Amino acid sequence: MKLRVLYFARLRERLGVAEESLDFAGTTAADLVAQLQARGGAWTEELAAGRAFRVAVNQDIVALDARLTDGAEVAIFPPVTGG
Amino acid sequence: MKLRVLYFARLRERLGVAEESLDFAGTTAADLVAQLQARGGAWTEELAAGRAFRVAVNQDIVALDARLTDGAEVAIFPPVTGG
Amino acid sequence: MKILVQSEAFDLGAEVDALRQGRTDVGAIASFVGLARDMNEGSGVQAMTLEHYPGMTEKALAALVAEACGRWTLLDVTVIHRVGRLLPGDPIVLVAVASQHRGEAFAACEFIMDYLKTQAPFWKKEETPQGERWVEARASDDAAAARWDQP
Amino acid sequence: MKILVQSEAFDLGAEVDALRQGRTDVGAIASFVGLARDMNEGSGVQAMTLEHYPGMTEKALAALVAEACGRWTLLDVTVIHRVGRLLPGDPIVLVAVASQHRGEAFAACEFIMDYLKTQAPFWKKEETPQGERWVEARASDDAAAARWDQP
Repeated sequence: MKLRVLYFARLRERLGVAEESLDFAGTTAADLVAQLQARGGAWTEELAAGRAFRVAVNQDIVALDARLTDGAEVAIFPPVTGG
Repeated sequence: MKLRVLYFARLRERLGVAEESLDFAGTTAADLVAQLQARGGAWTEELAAGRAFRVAVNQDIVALDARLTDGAEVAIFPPVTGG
Repeated sequence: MKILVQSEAFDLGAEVDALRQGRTDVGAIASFVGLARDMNEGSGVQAMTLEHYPGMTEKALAALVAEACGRWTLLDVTVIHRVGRLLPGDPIVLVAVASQHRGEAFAACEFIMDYLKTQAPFWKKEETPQGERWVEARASDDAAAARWDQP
Repeated sequence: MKILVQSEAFDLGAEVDALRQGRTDVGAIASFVGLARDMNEGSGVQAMTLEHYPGMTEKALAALVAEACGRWTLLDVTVIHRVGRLLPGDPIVLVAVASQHRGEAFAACEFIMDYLKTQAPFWKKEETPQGERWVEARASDDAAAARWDQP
Protein backbone atom coordinates (compact mmCIF):
# COMPACT_ATOMS: atom_id res chain seq x y z
CA MET A 1 0.00 0.00 0.00
CA LYS A 2 0.93 3.65 -0.37
CA LEU A 3 1.36 5.90 2.66
CA ARG A 4 1.99 9.62 3.07
CA VAL A 5 4.35 10.10 6.00
CA LEU A 6 4.93 13.45 7.75
CA TYR A 7 7.61 14.40 10.28
CA PHE A 8 7.51 17.37 12.64
CA ALA A 9 9.70 19.50 14.88
CA ARG A 10 12.92 17.93 16.18
CA LEU A 11 12.27 14.69 14.25
CA ARG A 12 11.78 16.60 10.99
CA GLU A 13 15.11 18.33 11.54
CA ARG A 14 17.03 15.25 12.65
CA LEU A 15 15.68 13.06 9.83
CA GLY A 16 16.04 15.80 7.25
CA VAL A 17 12.62 15.24 5.71
CA ALA A 18 9.21 16.86 6.29
CA GLU A 19 7.08 14.60 4.11
CA GLU A 20 7.43 11.57 1.86
CA SER A 21 5.35 9.04 -0.06
CA LEU A 22 6.14 5.48 0.83
CA ASP A 23 5.44 1.94 -0.31
CA PHE A 24 4.51 -0.13 2.72
CA ALA A 25 4.14 -3.91 2.81
CA GLY A 26 3.48 -4.28 6.55
CA THR A 27 0.33 -4.07 8.64
CA THR A 28 0.70 -1.87 11.72
CA ALA A 29 2.27 1.41 12.76
CA ALA A 30 4.94 -0.65 14.50
CA ASP A 31 5.79 -2.31 11.16
CA LEU A 32 6.19 1.13 9.56
CA VAL A 33 8.45 2.30 12.37
CA ALA A 34 10.58 -0.85 11.92
CA GLN A 35 10.82 -0.21 8.16
CA LEU A 36 11.95 3.38 8.75
CA GLN A 37 14.34 2.41 11.51
CA ALA A 38 16.10 0.03 9.10
CA ARG A 39 17.29 3.07 7.12
CA GLY A 40 20.17 3.50 9.59
CA GLY A 41 21.77 6.66 10.99
CA ALA A 42 19.39 9.15 12.60
CA TRP A 43 16.44 6.89 11.63
CA THR A 44 17.76 4.02 13.68
CA GLU A 45 18.62 6.27 16.57
CA GLU A 46 15.48 8.42 16.76
CA LEU A 47 12.97 5.61 16.26
CA ALA A 48 14.64 3.12 18.61
CA ALA A 49 12.50 1.38 21.20
CA GLY A 50 12.26 3.52 24.28
CA ARG A 51 12.64 6.84 22.39
CA ALA A 52 9.76 9.23 22.99
CA PHE A 53 7.86 9.76 19.76
CA ARG A 54 4.20 9.77 18.82
CA VAL A 55 2.45 8.33 15.77
CA ALA A 56 -0.76 9.80 14.34
CA VAL A 57 -2.83 8.12 11.63
CA ASN A 58 -5.17 10.34 9.67
CA GLN A 59 -4.57 13.03 12.30
CA ASP A 60 -5.43 10.97 15.38
CA ILE A 61 -2.73 9.82 17.77
CA VAL A 62 -2.64 6.01 17.80
CA ALA A 63 -0.86 3.19 19.60
CA LEU A 64 1.85 1.31 17.69
CA ASP A 65 -0.41 -1.70 17.13
CA ALA A 66 -2.81 0.41 15.03
CA ARG A 67 -3.42 -1.04 11.55
CA LEU A 68 -2.55 1.15 8.58
CA THR A 69 -4.70 1.37 5.45
CA ASP A 70 -3.88 2.30 1.88
CA GLY A 71 -3.55 6.06 1.38
CA ALA A 72 -3.31 6.81 5.11
CA GLU A 73 -1.63 9.98 6.32
CA VAL A 74 0.83 8.91 9.00
CA ALA A 75 2.70 11.47 11.11
CA ILE A 76 5.64 10.83 13.42
CA PHE A 77 6.60 13.53 15.89
CA PRO A 78 8.04 14.23 19.34
CA PRO A 79 5.80 14.66 22.40
CA VAL A 80 3.97 17.97 21.99
CA THR A 81 5.01 21.16 23.78
CA GLY A 82 2.49 23.88 22.92
CA GLY A 83 0.30 25.96 25.14
CA MET B 1 -18.68 51.25 76.93
CA LYS B 2 -19.84 52.90 73.71
CA LEU B 3 -20.26 50.90 70.52
CA ARG B 4 -21.08 51.88 66.97
CA VAL B 5 -23.34 49.20 65.50
CA LEU B 6 -24.01 48.78 61.76
CA TYR B 7 -26.64 46.64 60.01
CA PHE B 8 -26.60 45.56 56.38
CA ALA B 9 -28.80 44.15 53.64
CA ARG B 10 -31.87 42.15 54.72
CA LEU B 11 -31.13 42.77 58.42
CA ARG B 12 -30.89 46.54 57.84
CA GLU B 13 -34.28 46.47 56.15
CA ARG B 14 -35.96 44.18 58.66
CA LEU B 15 -34.61 46.05 61.69
CA GLY B 16 -35.23 49.44 60.13
CA VAL B 17 -31.87 50.89 61.11
CA ALA B 18 -28.54 51.14 59.27
CA GLU B 19 -26.38 52.44 62.10
CA GLU B 20 -26.67 53.38 65.77
CA SER B 21 -24.54 54.36 68.77
CA LEU B 22 -25.10 52.15 71.76
CA ASP B 23 -24.24 51.94 75.45
CA PHE B 24 -23.10 48.43 76.20
CA ALA B 25 -22.53 46.95 79.63
CA GLY B 26 -21.68 43.40 78.58
CA THR B 27 -18.45 41.74 77.50
CA THR B 28 -18.81 39.68 74.34
CA ALA B 29 -20.51 39.83 70.94
CA ALA B 30 -23.00 37.30 72.30
CA ASP B 31 -23.89 39.73 75.11
CA LEU B 32 -24.53 42.46 72.53
CA VAL B 33 -26.73 40.15 70.47
CA ALA B 34 -28.72 39.27 73.65
CA GLN B 35 -29.15 42.98 74.46
CA LEU B 36 -30.44 43.70 70.93
CA GLN B 37 -32.65 40.63 70.88
CA ALA B 38 -34.39 41.88 74.05
CA ARG B 39 -35.81 44.78 72.03
CA GLY B 40 -38.59 42.47 70.80
CA GLY B 41 -40.28 42.27 67.40
CA ALA B 42 -37.99 41.82 64.41
CA TRP B 43 -34.95 42.07 66.73
CA THR B 44 -36.05 39.04 68.71
CA GLU B 45 -36.91 37.14 65.58
CA GLU B 46 -33.89 37.94 63.39
CA LEU B 47 -31.25 37.51 66.11
CA ALA B 48 -32.70 34.31 67.58
CA ALA B 49 -30.34 31.40 68.17
CA GLY B 50 -30.06 29.36 65.01
CA ARG B 51 -30.73 32.29 62.65
CA ALA B 52 -27.95 32.80 60.14
CA PHE B 53 -26.24 36.12 60.78
CA ARG B 54 -22.62 37.22 61.00
CA VAL B 55 -20.93 39.61 63.42
CA ALA B 56 -17.87 41.67 62.49
CA VAL B 57 -15.84 43.69 64.99
CA ASN B 58 -13.70 46.46 63.59
CA GLN B 59 -14.32 44.97 60.13
CA ASP B 60 -13.23 41.41 60.86
CA ILE B 61 -15.75 38.60 61.11
CA VAL B 62 -15.64 37.16 64.65
CA ALA B 63 -17.20 34.35 66.65
CA LEU B 64 -19.88 35.24 69.18
CA ASP B 65 -17.49 34.80 72.10
CA ALA B 66 -15.27 37.66 70.86
CA ARG B 67 -14.77 40.39 73.49
CA LEU B 68 -15.85 43.90 72.59
CA THR B 69 -13.87 46.99 73.48
CA ASP B 70 -14.90 50.60 73.99
CA GLY B 71 -15.43 52.44 70.72
CA ALA B 72 -15.56 49.26 68.61
CA GLU B 73 -17.35 49.22 65.27
CA VAL B 74 -19.64 46.19 65.36
CA ALA B 75 -21.54 45.06 62.27
CA ILE B 76 -24.34 42.51 62.10
CA PHE B 77 -25.34 41.16 58.70
CA PRO B 78 -26.68 38.15 56.80
CA PRO B 79 -24.33 35.61 55.20
CA VAL B 80 -22.70 37.33 52.22
CA THR B 81 -23.85 36.79 48.64
CA GLY B 82 -21.50 38.76 46.36
CA GLY B 83 -19.33 37.58 43.51
CA MET C 1 -1.89 44.15 43.61
CA LYS C 2 -4.99 46.10 42.66
CA ILE C 3 -8.25 45.89 44.60
CA LEU C 4 -11.20 48.05 43.66
CA VAL C 5 -14.85 48.32 44.67
CA GLN C 6 -16.67 50.50 42.18
CA SER C 7 -20.01 51.10 40.49
CA GLU C 8 -18.47 51.55 37.03
CA ALA C 9 -17.94 48.70 34.58
CA PHE C 10 -14.41 47.25 34.22
CA ASP C 11 -12.41 46.33 31.14
CA LEU C 12 -11.08 42.76 31.32
CA GLY C 13 -8.66 43.22 28.41
CA ALA C 14 -7.17 46.39 29.88
CA GLU C 15 -6.83 44.83 33.35
CA VAL C 16 -5.08 41.72 32.02
CA ASP C 17 -2.83 43.84 29.82
CA ALA C 18 -1.85 45.86 32.90
CA LEU C 19 -0.75 42.64 34.64
CA ARG C 20 1.70 41.77 31.86
CA GLN C 21 2.76 45.17 30.45
CA GLY C 22 6.49 45.78 30.59
CA ARG C 23 7.39 42.37 31.98
CA THR C 24 8.51 39.11 30.42
CA ASP C 25 8.40 36.82 33.45
CA VAL C 26 4.64 36.15 33.37
CA GLY C 27 3.84 32.76 31.85
CA ALA C 28 0.18 32.45 32.84
CA ILE C 29 -2.77 34.71 33.53
CA ALA C 30 -5.97 33.09 34.77
CA SER C 31 -8.97 35.35 34.98
CA PHE C 32 -12.60 35.15 35.92
CA VAL C 33 -15.58 37.36 35.21
CA GLY C 34 -18.86 36.83 37.07
CA LEU C 35 -21.96 38.22 35.39
CA ALA C 36 -25.54 39.01 36.37
CA ARG C 37 -27.92 36.40 34.92
CA ASP C 38 -31.54 36.84 33.92
CA MET C 39 -32.58 33.80 35.97
CA ASN C 40 -31.88 32.61 39.52
CA GLU C 41 -33.53 30.01 41.72
CA GLY C 42 -36.06 29.35 39.00
CA SER C 43 -37.45 32.83 38.48
CA GLY C 44 -36.63 35.71 36.17
CA VAL C 45 -34.37 38.51 37.39
CA GLN C 46 -34.88 41.96 35.86
CA ALA C 47 -32.10 43.68 37.76
CA MET C 48 -30.04 43.37 40.93
CA THR C 49 -28.55 45.76 43.42
CA LEU C 50 -25.29 45.00 45.17
CA GLU C 51 -24.89 46.42 48.65
CA HIS C 52 -21.56 46.29 50.49
CA TYR C 53 -19.86 47.32 53.74
CA PRO C 54 -17.50 50.16 52.79
CA GLY C 55 -14.16 49.79 54.50
CA MET C 56 -14.59 46.17 55.47
CA THR C 57 -15.05 45.17 51.83
CA GLU C 58 -11.64 46.42 50.77
CA LYS C 59 -10.07 44.95 53.91
CA ALA C 60 -11.65 41.54 53.30
CA LEU C 61 -10.60 41.48 49.64
CA ALA C 62 -7.03 42.48 50.58
CA ALA C 63 -6.97 39.65 53.13
CA LEU C 64 -8.14 37.15 50.47
CA VAL C 65 -5.42 38.26 48.08
CA ALA C 66 -2.78 38.14 50.82
CA GLU C 67 -3.89 34.61 51.71
CA ALA C 68 -3.61 33.58 48.04
CA CYS C 69 -0.12 35.11 47.81
CA GLY C 70 0.88 33.08 50.86
CA ARG C 71 -0.36 29.83 49.34
CA TRP C 72 1.00 30.23 45.81
CA THR C 73 3.85 32.05 44.08
CA LEU C 74 2.02 34.85 42.28
CA LEU C 75 3.36 37.78 40.30
CA ASP C 76 0.32 40.05 40.44
CA VAL C 77 -3.39 39.98 41.24
CA THR C 78 -6.32 42.24 40.34
CA VAL C 79 -9.74 42.07 41.99
CA ILE C 80 -12.55 44.43 40.99
CA HIS C 81 -16.07 44.09 42.40
CA ARG C 82 -18.94 46.29 41.34
CA VAL C 83 -21.69 47.64 43.60
CA GLY C 84 -24.99 49.36 42.87
CA ARG C 85 -27.68 48.41 40.39
CA LEU C 86 -26.81 45.97 37.60
CA LEU C 87 -28.78 44.45 34.74
CA PRO C 88 -28.69 40.89 33.37
CA GLY C 89 -25.56 40.48 31.29
CA ASP C 90 -23.61 43.07 33.27
CA PRO C 91 -20.22 41.95 34.64
CA ILE C 92 -20.14 41.94 38.46
CA VAL C 93 -16.69 40.79 39.49
CA LEU C 94 -13.25 40.37 37.94
CA VAL C 95 -10.37 38.35 39.37
CA ALA C 96 -7.13 38.07 37.39
CA VAL C 97 -3.97 36.32 38.59
CA ALA C 98 -0.54 36.41 36.93
CA SER C 99 2.10 33.81 37.72
CA GLN C 100 4.93 31.93 36.08
CA HIS C 101 2.97 28.69 35.70
CA ARG C 102 -0.64 27.96 34.91
CA GLY C 103 -1.40 25.63 37.82
CA GLU C 104 -0.78 28.36 40.38
CA ALA C 105 -2.69 30.98 38.38
CA PHE C 106 -5.77 28.75 38.05
CA ALA C 107 -5.74 27.65 41.69
CA ALA C 108 -5.28 31.15 43.10
CA CYS C 109 -7.97 32.63 40.84
CA GLU C 110 -10.54 30.02 41.83
CA PHE C 111 -9.54 30.24 45.50
CA ILE C 112 -10.05 34.01 45.53
CA MET C 113 -13.48 33.66 43.92
CA ASP C 114 -14.55 30.88 46.29
CA TYR C 115 -13.45 32.82 49.38
CA LEU C 116 -14.87 36.09 48.07
CA LYS C 117 -18.26 34.38 47.80
CA THR C 118 -18.29 33.51 51.51
CA GLN C 119 -16.01 36.13 53.12
CA ALA C 120 -16.41 39.48 51.40
CA PRO C 121 -19.32 41.63 52.65
CA PHE C 122 -21.46 42.00 49.53
CA TRP C 123 -25.18 41.30 49.36
CA LYS C 124 -27.39 40.93 46.30
CA LYS C 125 -31.00 42.01 46.08
CA GLU C 126 -32.87 40.87 42.99
CA GLU C 127 -35.83 42.47 41.24
CA THR C 128 -38.15 39.73 39.99
CA PRO C 129 -41.69 39.70 38.60
CA GLN C 130 -42.76 38.63 42.12
CA GLY C 131 -41.05 41.64 43.71
CA GLU C 132 -37.70 42.29 45.36
CA ARG C 133 -35.84 39.58 47.25
CA TRP C 134 -32.48 39.27 48.97
CA VAL C 135 -30.40 36.43 47.57
CA GLU C 136 -29.86 33.69 50.13
CA ALA C 137 -26.35 32.36 50.78
CA ARG C 138 -25.86 28.99 49.13
CA ALA C 139 -24.54 25.84 50.76
CA SER C 140 -22.68 25.09 47.52
CA ASP C 141 -20.63 28.25 48.01
CA ASP C 142 -19.70 27.21 51.54
CA ALA C 143 -18.70 23.81 50.17
CA ALA C 144 -16.58 25.40 47.42
CA ALA C 145 -14.74 27.55 49.96
CA ALA C 146 -14.29 24.63 52.36
CA ARG C 147 -12.35 22.72 49.68
CA TRP C 148 -9.45 25.13 50.29
CA ASP C 149 -9.34 24.68 54.06
CA GLN C 150 -6.00 23.37 55.13
CA PRO C 151 -5.98 20.03 56.95
CA MET D 1 -17.50 27.35 19.73
CA LYS D 2 -14.55 29.12 18.15
CA ILE D 3 -11.22 27.42 17.50
CA LEU D 4 -8.43 29.26 15.73
CA VAL D 5 -4.77 28.62 14.95
CA GLN D 6 -3.17 31.84 13.79
CA SER D 7 0.07 33.81 13.73
CA GLU D 8 -1.60 37.11 14.67
CA ALA D 9 -2.07 38.29 18.23
CA PHE D 10 -5.50 37.89 19.84
CA ASP D 11 -7.57 40.29 21.94
CA LEU D 12 -8.70 38.74 25.22
CA GLY D 13 -11.23 41.47 25.97
CA ALA D 14 -12.84 41.20 22.53
CA GLU D 15 -12.98 37.39 22.70
CA VAL D 16 -14.60 37.36 26.14
CA ASP D 17 -17.04 40.08 25.09
CA ALA D 18 -18.01 37.91 22.11
CA LEU D 19 -18.86 35.05 24.48
CA ARG D 20 -21.35 37.17 26.42
CA GLN D 21 -22.65 39.67 23.86
CA GLY D 22 -26.38 39.55 23.35
CA ARG D 23 -27.07 36.95 26.00
CA THR D 24 -28.06 37.10 29.65
CA ASP D 25 -27.72 33.46 30.66
CA VAL D 26 -23.93 33.51 31.18
CA GLY D 27 -23.00 33.71 34.85
CA ALA D 28 -19.30 32.88 34.64
CA ILE D 29 -16.45 33.24 32.18
CA ALA D 30 -13.12 31.68 33.11
CA SER D 31 -10.24 32.48 30.81
CA PHE D 32 -6.58 31.72 30.51
CA VAL D 33 -3.75 33.36 28.60
CA GLY D 34 -0.39 31.63 28.29
CA LEU D 35 2.57 33.88 27.50
CA ALA D 36 6.14 33.44 26.26
CA ARG D 37 8.60 33.95 29.12
CA ASP D 38 12.17 35.25 28.94
CA MET D 39 13.45 32.27 30.94
CA ASN D 40 12.96 28.49 30.74
CA GLU D 41 14.84 25.58 32.25
CA GLY D 42 17.30 28.02 33.80
CA SER D 43 18.47 29.85 30.69
CA GLY D 44 17.41 33.02 28.91
CA VAL D 45 15.02 32.80 25.96
CA GLN D 46 15.27 35.54 23.32
CA ALA D 47 12.47 34.23 21.12
CA MET D 48 10.54 31.08 20.32
CA THR D 49 9.01 29.57 17.22
CA LEU D 50 5.85 27.49 17.41
CA GLU D 51 5.48 24.76 14.80
CA HIS D 52 2.24 22.83 14.38
CA TYR D 53 0.60 20.10 12.28
CA PRO D 54 -1.94 21.92 10.10
CA GLY D 55 -5.21 20.02 9.95
CA MET D 56 -4.54 17.80 12.92
CA THR D 57 -4.14 20.83 15.19
CA GLU D 58 -7.65 22.10 14.56
CA LYS D 59 -9.02 18.55 14.83
CA ALA D 60 -7.25 17.93 18.14
CA LEU D 61 -8.44 21.25 19.60
CA ALA D 62 -12.01 20.56 18.48
CA ALA D 63 -11.82 17.14 20.16
CA LEU D 64 -10.62 18.73 23.42
CA VAL D 65 -13.46 21.22 23.37
CA ALA D 66 -15.99 18.49 22.58
CA GLU D 67 -14.64 16.42 25.47
CA ALA D 68 -15.00 19.42 27.81
CA CYS D 69 -18.58 20.00 26.61
CA GLY D 70 -19.34 16.37 27.39
CA ARG D 71 -17.99 16.63 30.92
CA TRP D 72 -19.49 19.99 31.92
CA THR D 73 -22.51 22.10 30.98
CA LEU D 74 -20.91 24.90 28.97
CA LEU D 75 -22.50 27.75 27.04
CA ASP D 76 -19.59 28.63 24.77
CA VAL D 77 -15.84 28.08 24.40
CA THR D 78 -13.09 29.91 22.54
CA VAL D 79 -9.60 28.50 21.94
CA ILE D 80 -6.97 30.46 20.02
CA HIS D 81 -3.39 29.22 19.68
CA ARG D 82 -0.68 31.19 17.92
CA VAL D 83 2.05 29.73 15.71
CA GLY D 84 5.23 31.21 14.25
CA ARG D 85 7.89 33.33 15.94
CA LEU D 86 7.04 34.95 19.28
CA LEU D 87 9.00 37.16 21.66
CA PRO D 88 9.07 37.10 25.47
CA GLY D 89 5.89 38.72 26.77
CA ASP D 90 3.87 37.71 23.70
CA PRO D 91 0.61 35.85 24.37
CA ILE D 92 0.66 32.29 22.95
CA VAL D 93 -2.69 30.74 23.79
CA LEU D 94 -6.14 31.83 24.90
CA VAL D 95 -8.85 29.59 26.35
CA ALA D 96 -12.14 31.15 27.47
CA VAL D 97 -15.15 29.21 28.76
CA ALA D 98 -18.63 30.59 29.42
CA SER D 99 -21.10 28.75 31.63
CA GLN D 100 -23.88 29.41 34.10
CA HIS D 101 -21.76 28.67 37.16
CA ARG D 102 -18.14 29.33 38.00
CA GLY D 103 -17.14 25.82 39.05
CA GLU D 104 -17.81 24.43 35.59
CA ALA D 105 -16.13 27.36 33.83
CA PHE D 106 -12.95 27.00 35.91
CA ALA D 107 -12.79 23.22 35.58
CA ALA D 108 -13.37 23.19 31.82
CA CYS D 109 -10.87 25.98 31.19
CA GLU D 110 -8.12 24.24 33.15
CA PHE D 111 -9.01 20.86 31.62
CA ILE D 112 -8.71 22.25 28.09
CA MET D 113 -5.32 23.81 28.88
CA ASP D 114 -4.01 20.63 30.53
CA TYR D 115 -5.09 18.43 27.64
CA LEU D 116 -3.93 20.93 25.02
CA LYS D 117 -0.45 20.74 26.57
CA THR D 118 -0.25 16.98 26.02
CA GLN D 119 -2.60 16.31 23.07
CA ALA D 120 -2.46 19.18 20.58
CA PRO D 121 0.35 18.97 18.00
CA PHE D 122 2.36 22.12 18.72
CA TRP D 123 6.11 22.23 19.28
CA LYS D 124 8.22 25.06 20.67
CA LYS D 125 11.76 25.85 19.60
CA GLU D 126 13.58 28.39 21.74
CA GLU D 127 16.37 30.77 20.80
CA THR D 128 18.79 31.03 23.71
CA PRO D 129 22.30 32.52 24.11
CA GLN D 130 23.54 28.90 23.73
CA GLY D 131 21.72 28.47 20.41
CA GLU D 132 18.40 26.98 19.34
CA ARG D 133 16.76 24.14 21.22
CA TRP D 134 13.50 22.23 21.00
CA VAL D 135 11.54 22.38 24.24
CA GLU D 136 11.24 18.94 25.86
CA ALA D 137 7.85 17.68 27.01
CA ARG D 138 7.51 17.94 30.77
CA ALA D 139 6.43 15.19 33.15
CA SER D 140 4.50 17.82 35.13
CA ASP D 141 2.28 18.42 32.09
CA ASP D 142 1.54 14.70 31.79
CA ALA D 143 0.70 14.67 35.50
CA ALA D 144 -1.61 17.70 35.12
CA ALA D 145 -3.48 16.02 32.25
CA ALA D 146 -3.68 12.71 34.10
CA ARG D 147 -5.61 14.39 36.94
CA TRP D 148 -8.61 14.53 34.61
CA ASP D 149 -8.57 10.86 33.64
CA GLN D 150 -11.78 9.20 34.56
CA PRO D 151 -11.55 6.25 36.97
